[in-house]
Amino acid sequence: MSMRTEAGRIAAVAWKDLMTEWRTKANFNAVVFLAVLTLLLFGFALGPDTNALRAAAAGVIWLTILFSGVLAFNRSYQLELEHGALEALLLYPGSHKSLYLGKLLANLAFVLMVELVTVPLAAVLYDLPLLGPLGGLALVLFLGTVGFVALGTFYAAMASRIRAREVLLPLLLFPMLVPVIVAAVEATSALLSGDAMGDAGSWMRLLFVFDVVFVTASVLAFEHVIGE
Amino acid sequence: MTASTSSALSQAPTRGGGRVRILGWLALLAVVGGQGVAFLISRPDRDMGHLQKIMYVHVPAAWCAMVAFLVVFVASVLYLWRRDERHDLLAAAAVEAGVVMTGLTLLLGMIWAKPTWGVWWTWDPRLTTTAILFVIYAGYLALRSFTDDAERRARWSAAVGILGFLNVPIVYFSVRWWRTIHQVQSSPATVDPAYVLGLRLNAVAFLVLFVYFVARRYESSKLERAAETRIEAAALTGGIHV
Amino acid sequence: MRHPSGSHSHGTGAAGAGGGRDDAAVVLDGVARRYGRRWALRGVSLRLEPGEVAALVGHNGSGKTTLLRILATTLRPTRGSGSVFGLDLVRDAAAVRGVVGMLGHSPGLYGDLTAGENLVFALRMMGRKATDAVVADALEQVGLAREADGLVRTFSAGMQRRVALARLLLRRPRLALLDEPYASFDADGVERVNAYLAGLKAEGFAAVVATHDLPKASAVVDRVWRIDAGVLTEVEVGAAPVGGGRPRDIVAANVEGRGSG
Amino acid sequence: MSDWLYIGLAYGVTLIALLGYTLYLRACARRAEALWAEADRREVGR
Repeated sequence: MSMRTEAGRIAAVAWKDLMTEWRTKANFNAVVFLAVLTLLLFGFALGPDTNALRAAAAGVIWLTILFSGVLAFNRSYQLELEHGALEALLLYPGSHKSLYLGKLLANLAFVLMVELVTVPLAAVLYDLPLLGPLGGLALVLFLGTVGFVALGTFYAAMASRIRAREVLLPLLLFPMLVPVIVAAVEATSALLSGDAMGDAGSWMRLLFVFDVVFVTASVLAFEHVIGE
Repeated sequence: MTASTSSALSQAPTRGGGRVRILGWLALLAVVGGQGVAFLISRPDRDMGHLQKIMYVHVPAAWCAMVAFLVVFVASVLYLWRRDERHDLLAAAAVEAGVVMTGLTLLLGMIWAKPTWGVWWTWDPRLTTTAILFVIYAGYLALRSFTDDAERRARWSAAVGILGFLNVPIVYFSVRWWRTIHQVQSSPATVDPAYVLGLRLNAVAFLVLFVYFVARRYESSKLERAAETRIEAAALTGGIHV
Repeated sequence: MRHPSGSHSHGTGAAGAGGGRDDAAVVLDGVARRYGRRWALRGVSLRLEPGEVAALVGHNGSGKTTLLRILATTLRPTRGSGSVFGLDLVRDAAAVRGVVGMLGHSPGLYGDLTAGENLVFALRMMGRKATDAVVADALEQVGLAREADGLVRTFSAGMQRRVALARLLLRRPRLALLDEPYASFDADGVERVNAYLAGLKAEGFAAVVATHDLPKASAVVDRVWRIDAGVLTEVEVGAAPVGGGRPRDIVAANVEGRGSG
Repeated sequence: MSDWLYIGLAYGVTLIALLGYTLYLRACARRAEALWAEADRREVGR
């Protein structure tokens, strides 16, 4: 199969997942609602003191992304399992890598859309100076989300097909995400407080390394995980 | 009388019981001896006092865990490459031993931290990395327990074993950088020759113990799989073949 | 050796399909498959020539679908080996996928896409250009020309299977695997399935049809494999008489050693 | 003085962990042996 057909197959999978998501919308709305709720609950838990809230904001934002985003991954495979679609999907000629990359793109778009709602809302609730470091923040959000979604899409391919899927996915996924959480939270919080020390850059480099390592590893290992 | 089967496990496994048993006694001897010697030759440390003795278990266990996860990585790659079930069983045996060793490392770390710093837990990079590895590989074992089909279980756990190991350096460096920003205490380094000798001695002893753990687990799961394969063969019968 | 399988040594695994290294459409050699501790297939050996359609007959849970999935490479045999048009089911699985197509028991469609979109997706996954004309033509062939823009979720079971059949038509596999193709089809649907199978035979392709409903298939079937509790119990060869009778020329009806496990 | 308490605790934990895992290994070996014996029985029964 040529690179071009594979690119077409990747696009087809991503298009199919997003189209389904767009038609139903209910899932997206529920996930956004959960994210909003989480932001509010953290606000109550951390008290009304604006300074305390602002100090914790970076961590709260990323945990909110993690907790709401993780709901998208199993669902992405649920779609394939419902009407025996996975079987048809696995029967198409060509590499199974395209299935992973297509789902990765669709999940990435999904989680980024969720962030588009939650991050501005967090800025309002926690009084964050979002507009100043906007470019840097967008880059951190993107890099962190790529790593998160890459591993989420990979582990959900296994977790969605066994009995304890709701528990097992976070159990496998969250420990692996420690570097993403640490780096993304540190970079975000540095940017929000003006990045006087210039730390954000090195954290972004770490995120980048993480993304490269795990997108590559997942692509290579996916064939062994999705097939029978 | 059975039909020959495709699995390499179908032959009666060499009951490596004798050799493994010797290894077991050797491990016991090595660990007891190593601890005894280290206990006797160690002088109270300038910073740690007698608490330093905890290090003779804590540090070798941590090293062993690293060796264990390296073995898991290599065996997992070999499995996906060759699809030989024995590599999967080896990886699983090494994960179990590794989880025991990381668990032990964590407990001893806490027991050491309490009298030293007055808290059970500090975010020391090595200790924190150990904790994360403990959870990652506990997840590996959980995944195995939820998957019935032996072949699928082997493929899936190989993938998890490989990705988990790739994460070790990334986790370590991220926690270390994170820590330097937030100024957390770290374990003091000692270069007292007696202390170093004690550590080395016990590292070797724990390595023997680790090999014993893995060998014993590997032998029993190999026997178990071989028995399952025979029972499978007994269930396969009848019908016509054209 | 209890199996009359001649030169086929039982389960030599990597050695390939024993003596079946030829251009047979399907060769299975001692294929068995286990789910957890339950054996769905317990050692099946059989052979299908190009230009032939085989009916796979048996009760629910006898292993029909498992056998089809193994031929489709979506399941690996726990034991035994097999090949499709000379391609090994395990070693050449990717190549086998280029040769086989399946009409599954469930349609394998996406409910929130339209019939047309499902076919467009299928074409793009096959690496082919998805033009409106191609899609419209495929839907026309299964009698759904006017339903192209309907969401598959809103279709009846029979309509969904027609869309799946249209996808199979687009696929043009050398080995078609059909799981209960007559279920939820009306007389017109049955006719379309049989017309498709007759067309396959004319081209020298092959098909395996798992069905409860042998009379409906009898017009196109060349051999019947009867399967029970995961083993092959009866093989009937010969052109089926038109009109729903049983195929003539029963060459083997040797049932042995069942149910000792 | 309380240092020795913690050292004792540490050795106790070590003993329990290593001994516990060894016992678990023994249980695994027993289970495998039992399964092997069952395979023997089934083949004789055929």
